[in-house]
Amino acid sequence: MLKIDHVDMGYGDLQVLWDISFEVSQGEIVVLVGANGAGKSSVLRTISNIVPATKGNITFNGLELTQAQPLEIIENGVIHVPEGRLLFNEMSVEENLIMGSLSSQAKPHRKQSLEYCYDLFPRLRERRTQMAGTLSGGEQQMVAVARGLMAKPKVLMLDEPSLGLAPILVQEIFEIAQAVNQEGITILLVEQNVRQTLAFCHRAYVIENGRITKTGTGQELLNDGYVREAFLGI
Amino acid sequence: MSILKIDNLTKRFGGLTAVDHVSLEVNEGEILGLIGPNGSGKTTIFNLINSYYPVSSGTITFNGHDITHMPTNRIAKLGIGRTFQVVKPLKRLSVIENIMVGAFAREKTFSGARKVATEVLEFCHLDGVAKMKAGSLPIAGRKRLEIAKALATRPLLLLLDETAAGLNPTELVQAISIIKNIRTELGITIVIVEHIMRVIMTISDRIHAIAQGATIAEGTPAEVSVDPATIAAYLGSDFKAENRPDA
Amino acid sequence: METFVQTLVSGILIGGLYAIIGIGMTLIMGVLNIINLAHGQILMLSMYITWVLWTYFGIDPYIAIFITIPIVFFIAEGISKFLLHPLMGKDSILPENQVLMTVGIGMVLVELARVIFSSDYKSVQTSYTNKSWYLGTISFNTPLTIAFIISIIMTVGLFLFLTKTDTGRSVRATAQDKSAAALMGISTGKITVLTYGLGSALDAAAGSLLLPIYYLYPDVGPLFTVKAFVITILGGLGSTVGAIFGGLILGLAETFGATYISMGYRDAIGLIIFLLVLVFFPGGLKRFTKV
Amino acid sequence: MKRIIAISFALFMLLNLIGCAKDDNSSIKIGVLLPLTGAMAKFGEMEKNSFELARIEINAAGGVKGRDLVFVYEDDTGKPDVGRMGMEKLITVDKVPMITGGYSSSVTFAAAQVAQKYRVPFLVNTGSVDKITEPESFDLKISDADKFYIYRLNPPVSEYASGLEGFLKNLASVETAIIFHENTTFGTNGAKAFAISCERLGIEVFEIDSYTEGTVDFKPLLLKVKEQKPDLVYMISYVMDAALLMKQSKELRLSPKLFVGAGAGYTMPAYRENAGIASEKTISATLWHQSLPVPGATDYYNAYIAKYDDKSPPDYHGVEAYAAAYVVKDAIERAQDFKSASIKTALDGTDMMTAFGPVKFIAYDAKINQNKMETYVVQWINGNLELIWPKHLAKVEAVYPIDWNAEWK
Amino acid sequence: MKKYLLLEKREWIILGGAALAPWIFGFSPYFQGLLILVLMWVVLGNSWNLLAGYTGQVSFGHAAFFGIGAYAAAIPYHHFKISPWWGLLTGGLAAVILGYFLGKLVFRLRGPYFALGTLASGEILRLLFGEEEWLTNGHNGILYMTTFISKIPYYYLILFIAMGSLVAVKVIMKSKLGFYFLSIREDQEAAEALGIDTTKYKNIALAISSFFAGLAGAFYMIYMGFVDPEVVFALHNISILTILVGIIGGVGTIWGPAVGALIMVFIQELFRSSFFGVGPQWVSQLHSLVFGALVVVMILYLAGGVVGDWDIIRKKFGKKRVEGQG
Repeated sequence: MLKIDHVDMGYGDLQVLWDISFEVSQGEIVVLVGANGAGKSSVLRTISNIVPATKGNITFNGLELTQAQPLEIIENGVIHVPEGRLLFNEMSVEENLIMGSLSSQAKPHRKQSLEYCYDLFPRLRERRTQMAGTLSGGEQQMVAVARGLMAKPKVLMLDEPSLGLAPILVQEIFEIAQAVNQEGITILLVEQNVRQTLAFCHRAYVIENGRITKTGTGQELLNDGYVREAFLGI
Repeated sequence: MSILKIDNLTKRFGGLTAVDHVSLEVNEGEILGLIGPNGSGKTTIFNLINSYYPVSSGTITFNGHDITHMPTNRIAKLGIGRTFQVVKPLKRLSVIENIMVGAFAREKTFSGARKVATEVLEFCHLDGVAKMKAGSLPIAGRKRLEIAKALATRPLLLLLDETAAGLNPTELVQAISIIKNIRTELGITIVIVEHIMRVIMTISDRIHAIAQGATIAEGTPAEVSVDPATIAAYLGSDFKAENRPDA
Repeated sequence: METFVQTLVSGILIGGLYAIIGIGMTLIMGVLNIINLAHGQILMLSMYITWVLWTYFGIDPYIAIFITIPIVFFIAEGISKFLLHPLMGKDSILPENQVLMTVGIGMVLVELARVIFSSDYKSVQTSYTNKSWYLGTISFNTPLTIAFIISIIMTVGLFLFLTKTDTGRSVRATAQDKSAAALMGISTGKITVLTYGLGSALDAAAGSLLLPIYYLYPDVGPLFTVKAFVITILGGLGSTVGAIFGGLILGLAETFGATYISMGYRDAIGLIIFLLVLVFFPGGLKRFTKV
Repeated sequence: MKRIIAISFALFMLLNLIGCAKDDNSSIKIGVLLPLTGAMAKFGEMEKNSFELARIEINAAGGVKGRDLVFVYEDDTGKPDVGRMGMEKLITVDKVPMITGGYSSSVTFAAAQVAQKYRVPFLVNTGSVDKITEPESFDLKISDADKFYIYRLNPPVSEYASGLEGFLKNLASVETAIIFHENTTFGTNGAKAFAISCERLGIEVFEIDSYTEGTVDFKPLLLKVKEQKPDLVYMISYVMDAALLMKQSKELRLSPKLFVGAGAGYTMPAYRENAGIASEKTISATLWHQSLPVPGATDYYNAYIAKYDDKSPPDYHGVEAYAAAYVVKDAIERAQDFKSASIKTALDGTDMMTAFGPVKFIAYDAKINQNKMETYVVQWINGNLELIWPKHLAKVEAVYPIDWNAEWK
Repeated sequence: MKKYLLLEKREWIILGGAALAPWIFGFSPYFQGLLILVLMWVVLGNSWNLLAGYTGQVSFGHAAFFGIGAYAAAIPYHHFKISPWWGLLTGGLAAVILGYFLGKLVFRLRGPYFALGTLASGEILRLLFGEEEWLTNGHNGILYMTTFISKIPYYYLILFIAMGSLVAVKVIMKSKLGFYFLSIREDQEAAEALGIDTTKYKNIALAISSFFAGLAGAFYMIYMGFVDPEVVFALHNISILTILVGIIGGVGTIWGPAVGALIMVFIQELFRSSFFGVGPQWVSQLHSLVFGALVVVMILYLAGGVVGDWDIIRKKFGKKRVEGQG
């Protein structure tokens, strides 16, 4: 469904991604794992065409994303939930959610989507008029994910949703991701939290220095000596 | 002999407690690794040590001085150098000029600063790009420049914030050797924050692990990596994928 | 007591007028994050357009609002698109390059007005320009009252636009976090250009409202640019409700200062408040109003 | 860098050549310093038009000593430093033997210094601050008339209200006053001068208050009138401020015995146009009025309207310029040659009649080379500006006392 | 690029040229006057450039320092007949003192807020000096009969000050101080971490900057023999023109303000005088318009100014000329 084909990307003279190729199929949960600065987020940013690829193609259901406007990409259901949440702090929770549904294809369903999100995150319903900036970290992450869902995604790209959250909340976020996946939404997840994500994902890619170095199912990678060693450092 | 002593350090941003009663000591001449998942408060601790943020409570003592509420520049003058995770090169200045700015902290004259800068340039393998504008350096160069600037201030203690992130294997090896040299050749104490486990586990004498802003384990790398509390509370739930140089 | 009440009334009425000048600025400063030093000149431009409409076509200034606003909107869009927006990505030593650009634009506008209209004072005389109404002995200037009401209406309108429509929300979103807004599919470039046009359109409305009260000459602008800054800083960047209160506070402070301290210090009072707020209460009234 | 030097050098040389190039015997060039751009350009334009009107008349009548009179205009943009530069250019580049013009007080004074330094006669026709013709401010003494090159056609600001004094003494009985003035040289000096007049007349001045040009809301100022209830409100303002002051006075229903303006804005048609009914029955001091029984006054007024714009007829500023042109012609004609020194000598002997009134440069009080003249009082009656004082010249009876409630209906 | 007494050879040539300039061009006091004006703007431009271009603190209120310098020369004369020439000593000093207090206030602000803060400060002073008549003679201004008829003494005086400001900036930028200024401009946080007391060094930059602006103000009083708050504290005609001089010449370059001053004064004068009397009268109406348009075009295409973007200019125009010469 989503196909990344020999993509290079860089900022100015600084090349960040080198010959990245991978695929995400309908209904999958795919994880990109790697250290800070390895280029995981850059992959997502390139897919959303916030930063243009310098080489290669990205296609989604036949649509060439490297040529598409950011809004067009969103309208086609490729939704990016950014690292660090990037909420509109001086807007209410509900307004933040509404901001997720600006595209022509999501707008007509705005009411239902809101209800759907509030059902998924009952805590957000309680806080719908509260300013997003005053929420706790976990709640903010919920808003970010819910905002992504408001856009009626086919593929939801989550960038480090566990960032800075207490373990219990991390658990909750991952459960939500799985729940969303159950609804038929494909998930592309970027995480440092290897063990937990590998445990529930379908497939994973390891990114190092802007290159894909390993790939396999979650379980394969969990049992991989290289991955284990790299993570434990012993 | 402890050179830096942090006692019950706490930092609150609004309702969020970013650093929660952290106490740690750094001994003279050692390399202390500070680990923890993204957003666990490592950089915040650095920012508290050199007063970028005002401390909510607790004390920080450096070399016998209470530096808890001292302005950043005076802390730097006292001898704490630091690098930034998001590098802060002085973009429109050349590499050597960048380092000279640091060198002026101890040198009064132009020629003196230039001499110090030249030494540091060599030490950080930047001599080839001395005349280049710092803004046009590639990432590895910027990371090294970050260290070079801090070194030029002749610190007693160096706080390194993710100086290895985003480097390729060759660059990584070079960075590790520079960091090791800083201690062995210059005798500077180092506190290092790093995500690349291999790096931190190999160069650190001791490890201090935090999660959610609070200390969860402390000890030698070997101890920390087998510490049940660490594995359960930290490594267990916040499993980390690591980068490693291709051997 | 009568003096006090009359001063209060004058202050509030003039404050309403100031507010509408300030709202445009607060929008521009909030979203574009630049100081628009051409704000007063845009006001001047709209006053000339209104004046031309009245003098040559006999169109009442209050009706002319509907013509002036779109004209100024498109001119401002052009300025923003071709002169300000291209500077966004450019690396330069001074981050204030856009601000300086507005200085240049202001100079050009003033001099163009001078070439076209000469330096003569212009004004419009309508049936209501010299009218006022009374509550007891307290007088209310009619055009000022109308301006006050219209500025309240426009503020409410703008407020609704910003909070109830997607475009309005996009404007606010862009002001708060450009990269997040881009992720929502908002073309932040277009929004920035639009906002400059929108801010200038509000300025244009202010121009049309001001003309029956005041008079017009090419150098009329800077006086109001400074007032707009004061209001923006007082009310908090990007805050429409704040701008209303900022305008009222400025109007009252000036008027009371002039009545009870000295008329000569009238403008200084505004500036001193401005400086104090800037230095000691960054964020202005936004802290209390939130919007 | 070398190229820059070369280019600028070439530029300089070119400019020098241009500066020296023109010299012919068919015309006589006289410098005129006026604000032709900037905030005061309106008045500059009016004066320039009047100078041109006079020039065309003079040349049509055979010019000056057989030569065409040419005015070289220099734009001072309303700024003293530019004014000085313009002055220097007139003297050193255009090499004019005499300069006239001078609109705003500050520019005129700064420019006068240049004229004095270069010993080029400068006939001021509008700049009104007193010190312009006081030799003391040029480090000279009263006895130094032969070294003093500044002449002034118009009365100094301190005498603008002299006619008003007579009016107040004889026609209207006021005991108390408030003075409002714009905070400019002209305004502050005018206010001081009127305060002295009040002292002479035994009028108690409650308050002297200033405002900044371009104020939108004058109510704080006017509320003082409402509170203190003076008999007379004296205002020194340019035209638009004048109109706003009166409009807002009407709005506040102020009712002193008299509203008096100090010339400037209060005599201009634009004042009437903008203030509307609020201008009715207001009184103003003035230096001139087209209906004055001065030969040429009405002719000038009509000629100006015919040639330029009937929408903005000239006021005393225009006639000052017009008269200055004739004083220049007169002086040059009487001068032995076209040199500055000779023209100065001729100016000393000026004694002539102009459309502005009689002109003769005399020494009195601390001033020398000052034309002393009567000033007048006018009143807006039924939308027309009528001369009401001095009585023997007035064709219309002054309306006094005034019932403002009836006027402002 | 050999150096002789702080300056390079070609810089000495330019200064030599400047020293001879009033004699070469026909002794015309008018042109000498223009040159004096250019040099005064050079001083102001240099002063602003040190603070804004090199230290990154973009002041929109330099008229405050210029004005206070002018009044420091004028007020003692007004009250006690003390010669304004003493202003050459007191003018700079008064500006430094003002700068010290203003700095306490405005250095709390950053970026555009700093710009607004300085703008407001300048405006407040303008209003203050207009109102406090007992001290400043209010809007009447203070006048005095200038000492010399000839422009030559003034020319050399201001040439000396301009040279002084130029050399000062040059020397400072080659010293620790200059390095510190630059690092504050580039990244204030990084500078702090390198042990730089940014507040202190910003104040030093402000002190030097205000000193020269004050000196220029004092010179203005001595040369023009006239001050008035609307003139010396003018927002547009002093504060903003100072910035434009820097922008046109090149912000953060040694020779930028000098080139900018030259261009600004001559373009304005060229148009104001209708191409020195050759062109039709209406041209003079355009002097501000042309300058405004120049500013717009410069910022759009040559944001580094003539000196800063000299390489770009040379590439665009230089080649043709070389071919032509060949």
